Amino acid sequence: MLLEQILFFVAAGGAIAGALGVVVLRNPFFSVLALVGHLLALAVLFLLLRAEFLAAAQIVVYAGAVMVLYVFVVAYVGGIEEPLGSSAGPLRVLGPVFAAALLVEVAIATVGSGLRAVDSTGPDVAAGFGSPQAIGNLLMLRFLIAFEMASYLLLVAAVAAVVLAQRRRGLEEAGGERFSQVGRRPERGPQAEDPAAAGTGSPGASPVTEREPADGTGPAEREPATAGTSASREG
Amino acid sequence: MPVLDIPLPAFMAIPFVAGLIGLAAPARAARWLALAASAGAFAYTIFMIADFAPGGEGLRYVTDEPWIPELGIRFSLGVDGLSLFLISLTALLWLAATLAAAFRPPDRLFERPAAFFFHMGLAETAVLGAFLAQDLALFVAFFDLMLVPFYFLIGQWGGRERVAATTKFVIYTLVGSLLMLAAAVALGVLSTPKGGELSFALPELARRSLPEGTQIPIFLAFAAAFLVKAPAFPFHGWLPDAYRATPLPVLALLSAVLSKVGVYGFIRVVLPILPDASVALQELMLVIAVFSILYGSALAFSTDDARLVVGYSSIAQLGFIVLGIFALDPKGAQGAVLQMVTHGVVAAALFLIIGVLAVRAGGSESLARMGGLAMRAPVLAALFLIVSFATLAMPGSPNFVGELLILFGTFEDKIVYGLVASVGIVLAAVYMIRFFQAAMHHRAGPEVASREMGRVDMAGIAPLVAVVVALGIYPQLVLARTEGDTTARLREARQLAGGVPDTEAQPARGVTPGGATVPGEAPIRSPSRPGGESVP
Amino acid sequence: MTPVSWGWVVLLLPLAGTIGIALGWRALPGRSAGWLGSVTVGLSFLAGIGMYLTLEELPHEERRLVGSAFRYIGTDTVDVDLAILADPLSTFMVLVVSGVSFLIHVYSVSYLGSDRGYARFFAYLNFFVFSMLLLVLAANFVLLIVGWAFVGAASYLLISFWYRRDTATSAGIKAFVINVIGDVALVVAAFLILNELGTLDYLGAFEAVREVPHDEGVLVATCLLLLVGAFAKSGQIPLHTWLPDAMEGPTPVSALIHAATMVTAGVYLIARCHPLFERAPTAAAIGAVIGTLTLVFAATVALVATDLKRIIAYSTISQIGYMVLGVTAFAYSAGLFHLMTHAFFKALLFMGAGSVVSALGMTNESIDRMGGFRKAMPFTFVTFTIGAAALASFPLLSGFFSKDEVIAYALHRGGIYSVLGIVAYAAALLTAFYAFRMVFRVFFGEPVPEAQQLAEGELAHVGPRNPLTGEEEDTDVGFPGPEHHIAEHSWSMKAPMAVLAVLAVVGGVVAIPGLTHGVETFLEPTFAESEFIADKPAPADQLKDLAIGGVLALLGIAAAYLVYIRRPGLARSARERLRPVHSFFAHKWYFDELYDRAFVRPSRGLGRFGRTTVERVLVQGAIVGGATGVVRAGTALARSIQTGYLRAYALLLLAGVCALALYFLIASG
Amino acid sequence: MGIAWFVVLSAFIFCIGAAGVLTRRNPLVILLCLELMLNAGNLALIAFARASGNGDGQVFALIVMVVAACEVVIGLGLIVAMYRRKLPIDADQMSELRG
Repeated sequence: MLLEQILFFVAAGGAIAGALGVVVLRNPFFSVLALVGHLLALAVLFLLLRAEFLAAAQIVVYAGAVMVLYVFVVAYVGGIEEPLGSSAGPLRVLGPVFAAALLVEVAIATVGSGLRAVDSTGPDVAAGFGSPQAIGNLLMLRFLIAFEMASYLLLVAAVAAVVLAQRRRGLEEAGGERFSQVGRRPERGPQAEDPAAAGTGSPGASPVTEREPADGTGPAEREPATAGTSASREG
Repeated sequence: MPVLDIPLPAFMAIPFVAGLIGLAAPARAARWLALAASAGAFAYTIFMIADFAPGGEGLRYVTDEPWIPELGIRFSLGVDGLSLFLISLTALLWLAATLAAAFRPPDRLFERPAAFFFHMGLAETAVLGAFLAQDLALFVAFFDLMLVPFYFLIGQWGGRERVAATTKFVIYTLVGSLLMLAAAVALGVLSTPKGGELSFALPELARRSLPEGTQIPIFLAFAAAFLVKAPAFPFHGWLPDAYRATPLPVLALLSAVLSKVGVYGFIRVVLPILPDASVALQELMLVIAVFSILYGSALAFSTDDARLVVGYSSIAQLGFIVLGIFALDPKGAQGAVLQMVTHGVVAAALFLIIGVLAVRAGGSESLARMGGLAMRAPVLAALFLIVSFATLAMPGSPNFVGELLILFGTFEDKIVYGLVASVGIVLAAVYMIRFFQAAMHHRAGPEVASREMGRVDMAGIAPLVAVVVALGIYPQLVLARTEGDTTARLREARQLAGGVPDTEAQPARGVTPGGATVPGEAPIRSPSRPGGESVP
Repeated sequence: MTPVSWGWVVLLLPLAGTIGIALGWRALPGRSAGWLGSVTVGLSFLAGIGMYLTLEELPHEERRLVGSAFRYIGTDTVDVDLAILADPLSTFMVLVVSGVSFLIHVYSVSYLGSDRGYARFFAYLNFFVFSMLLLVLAANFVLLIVGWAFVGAASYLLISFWYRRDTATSAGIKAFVINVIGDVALVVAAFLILNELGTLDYLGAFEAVREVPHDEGVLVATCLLLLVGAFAKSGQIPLHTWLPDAMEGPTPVSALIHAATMVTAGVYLIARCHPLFERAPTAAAIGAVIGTLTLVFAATVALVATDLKRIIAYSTISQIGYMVLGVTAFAYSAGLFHLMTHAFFKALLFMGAGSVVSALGMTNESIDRMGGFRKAMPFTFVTFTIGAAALASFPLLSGFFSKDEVIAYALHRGGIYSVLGIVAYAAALLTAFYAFRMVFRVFFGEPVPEAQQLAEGELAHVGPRNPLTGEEEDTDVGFPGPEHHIAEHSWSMKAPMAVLAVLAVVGGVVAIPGLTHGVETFLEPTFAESEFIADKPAPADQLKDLAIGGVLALLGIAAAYLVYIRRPGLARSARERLRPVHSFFAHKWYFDELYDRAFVRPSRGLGRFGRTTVERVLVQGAIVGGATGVVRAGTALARSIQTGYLRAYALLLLAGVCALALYFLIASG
Repeated sequence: MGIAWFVVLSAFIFCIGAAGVLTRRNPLVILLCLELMLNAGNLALIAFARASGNGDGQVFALIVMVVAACEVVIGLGLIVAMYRRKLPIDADQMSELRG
């Protein structure tokens, strides 16, 4: 009993520490590492809740595969140092405030008020509770549809990832085509910025958006650079 | 029945369907499809006119299906003498405008021809629907549907500052339309008798009676929508910007046809359904009309932009039409209907001609930069001259017959308004001749290159001029067919307007005085004298 | 063939000519366009003769035939056919109009021989003849108004024929607008007639008007409106200002439209509507007074004007004043007789003037730069002098009989008319004076250089200049023909002038008081119901009046001879002495200035005010601003939320969650 | 060990994650914070599963993991694509949707 409590507080502390680390650390790389720690702590908590399989999955899938993916991306993109002082000032204050408010509310809800079920330790459960076998049964029998759907979702996500990460497809083509439009009728550029276009309300908006790709700010103008770099990358 | 008998919904849908197909078809095919569709629609209207026996009353080719039965809204279309020529006007002008648009040199106006012609077709369908609708809800629906394609036509293919212009145009007309929508609903609900079921059918609405107190706000809402669409002073605020921004072929339609839908609504909807209010607010409408005439004319001869000369002049012309309608006199209404048709033709012709002029004046549409164009373009000069004379209602032109009848109708009871309005004829002479001279006469402008019209311009303009001349020689073609239904719409309001003067009492030739046969003309609210049969 | 069918032929021939020239102008080589125009008009003159003969065959009371083609306007109470009326009056007008038009066509064939707008000119000219014939043949008021406006349009087109001249175009627009004012007046009058008499057909209305009591208010108003229309067309005070400016047009146009035919339409209208005017004597008297006023006014201006064509224009105004006096004094045959003779000699005068102006190289029309053309242009001299003599009502010439018959009738009517008659006599003296002022100053005295060159045989060629402003003409199109022509050199100009000269001399024989009554008897059926048909001055009185008139004419001519030949200095000294009077006349009694201040500038200002102030403040500001402002505000609010910052959206989401949770807490607890 | 503790803990983590999403600008870190929130959710689910004594909650958590994985894949793919196009890796500069 005592051991259980000690474990809980240690794991909880670890989880919170990891979470805070994720949020406050400057370097994304360290944030990722903090998250890994957090996940491990959570796994311990899962075990305390008699969810062995999930704990294992948490460690293997999350702390393993997913986090590795993160690490790769961070390595590829490069850890971008970022001042916490964000451009949108109010967010900096309001974000934590609302978060805290939510916490307070949920805490009151849990401890102070109604939810009677949660202040017990829960019923005694059979030995096999949360074992891979039990979960497997549930998945294959009761939640088969959800299981299938999840697998499809994964498949789609995989395909999407491939498409997004591809080199000479995706946005680039559209951009290139837009770029040629810009070349064809340059006279549209200034019109897009004129106060009339900017100042008109929703009814007038369609022409604006319809012309928007050509205006100075869109990605179109960066096309030649991209094309050049991608070409060079091939060479 | 016409030689080939197409149900009206099919006829109405022709341009829209053609536009849809055009979207799918290659760009080159789109223009031909649009041409073929508008030509077909026009040909069918010709059959209708040929088939239409003069002098009768009542609807022809009626289609009447339940549409939204819960609300008692029916999909009911029909042609009568009132709408016949407006429909054929629509078809004719759309043909001319499509022609003018289809063969232009590929400039910015035709980046996406398929989309352009699709919107044109949609617009034609909407306008035809508005003219054909015999159910108030249907009318309102088409009336607002017209706005959508024009929003895109101006917003996408327009000239400079088109976005601002479109916004102003759409918002402004939408405000009017929403008022009308509210009014229509109120009308349908309030006019439903105890235990009776809701109905928006125009004849039914005309049969049901409303107390004058309720009629007046409803009337005002309708009037707002129609006057903004017309436009009439002081509701023409959207006109200058929209006219400057709209591509000319579209502008020809905007000014020639859309404006007519508004004033058409007065005769079709307001007069028969809200007779008490029409009588009560007659003076107000007459004042607005007279102001529009004088004010539009004054602006027209002080502006330098060719488009605006015609634009303001059409404010004045529509003032005449409103004057004729609210004179509440058969002559006046007849003149108004004729004027709708003829003004539509000449206004469209003028805008197409402005396009031709601008090409020769180095792309400028300012009068100051034109001049001396007549030198090597005698045909252009001749056509322009005829159209100008028709626009200023030179006797011998159909417009003159229209304005003559309008003035006669106004003199009948409201001679003061008539006299003030007839000043507008003189002003019209001033600004049209000024326009013609500034463009064709005087020394040649800075970069004027006078040359004859091309075959395409000719194909667009010459038929319109031919129509003007033909109607000038034989206006009776229109008058004889519109008379029955036009007077029928007026009857109730006129009886309310304090009895019918004896000189007008005897029914005109060829019209069966039995108003009861006409949908919506059963004289309920006429204690004094039954419709039409009063004796001299 | 009946007179009516002849009438249709008369009407349609010039129309055919117009269309033919307008469509075939490319195909027509050289001068054939002109000849085509002349031939059609000539044929329609012959058809007019056919009309005359067939009409003569009918018994008197049947000499009123209406031929209807189809219903033109038929709705409610308006019922108008496209119909023509063949009666002596219309036949008379048809003959005068088509006859004179034919001669002037022939004259123009070579006068404008080398103008760039040759075919255009004849298309317009034929269109004018068609319109004028439509005007005189119309059988109802609507068709009359149509013809009325058509001649106005034709006159506009021909005035601004040389459309590169700003003076020409502004003169054209002036003429057109004033004519439209007349049209509007006629429209209102037509409505009153319809309302009062129940129909717009001449005959029906004239039948119905008999039941109307004398000087009934509406009827007087109707007649006054008719007068406004007539005066606008006939250049009577106060609507005369366009006519002198109309001289901007080519000389044949001045001769045909602004002297012989169109401007006399007002006289025709009054004569045609005589049953109305006889029912409204007040209106007729007002018309007579204005006519007299006009004839005096125009005569005084003609005294001092220096532009040759404008002198003749003012004399036209003055002579039409005589005709108006005649017809409003119910002396219809006299007025129309003067209309006919005036057509002859005035057209002749203009042709001569055109020839002289050509001799000056088309660059100048001021009589100050003319003189001594007698030797150089004998033919022009002779014909012009005949015309002037007829205008001055030199004894036994046509004008002598016609003008003095008008005055005789006026004196005979008594009352106010006798006063007007005496005034008219005074004006006759002035007429004779200025008529020969022209002759003496143009053809006598020191020969100007052009005259000497011409005497030696070659025609002056000066660079094209606008005689009014002196500005260089735009030579590629629309300036008076590069090769100008004078009567002496081309038979097709001589022939018509000769014919007209003969007519101007002998034209009077058809109505010599006491001897012949050609006009009167021929027109009798039209005016049969007139109350005044029998009430005519005794031949003796007429002869007396004739004598007075002749003496006055001779006096005037003698005075002119004295001033301009014997004592040339006299004119200048007189001008010095009467400076204010002279300048008052020279400024045409300041009518133009008055109108400019009273109408033109205010309306321009109004337009400017409307375009600037009203548009900006009321329409755009209040109304549009109100409608769009609300919408704009709403959209602006919505847009301000759409910051585009992902995290801002997230914040809103979180706030929403908090609020929701709070709600549940409160709800549960 | 009361279930309530677990629930409160999960709420705490969830709020930390939310705060992170709101305050950080690096999309990568935002994704991490989303992971935090999801895991908090998982923790709560499992706790409830324990309280109710049957495995449904655990299955639910498993599905959530799957979804989270998908979200990660897509999110990272987007980040890589942005990087490819030399777009700034900054949530505040991707404000094309500004009205």
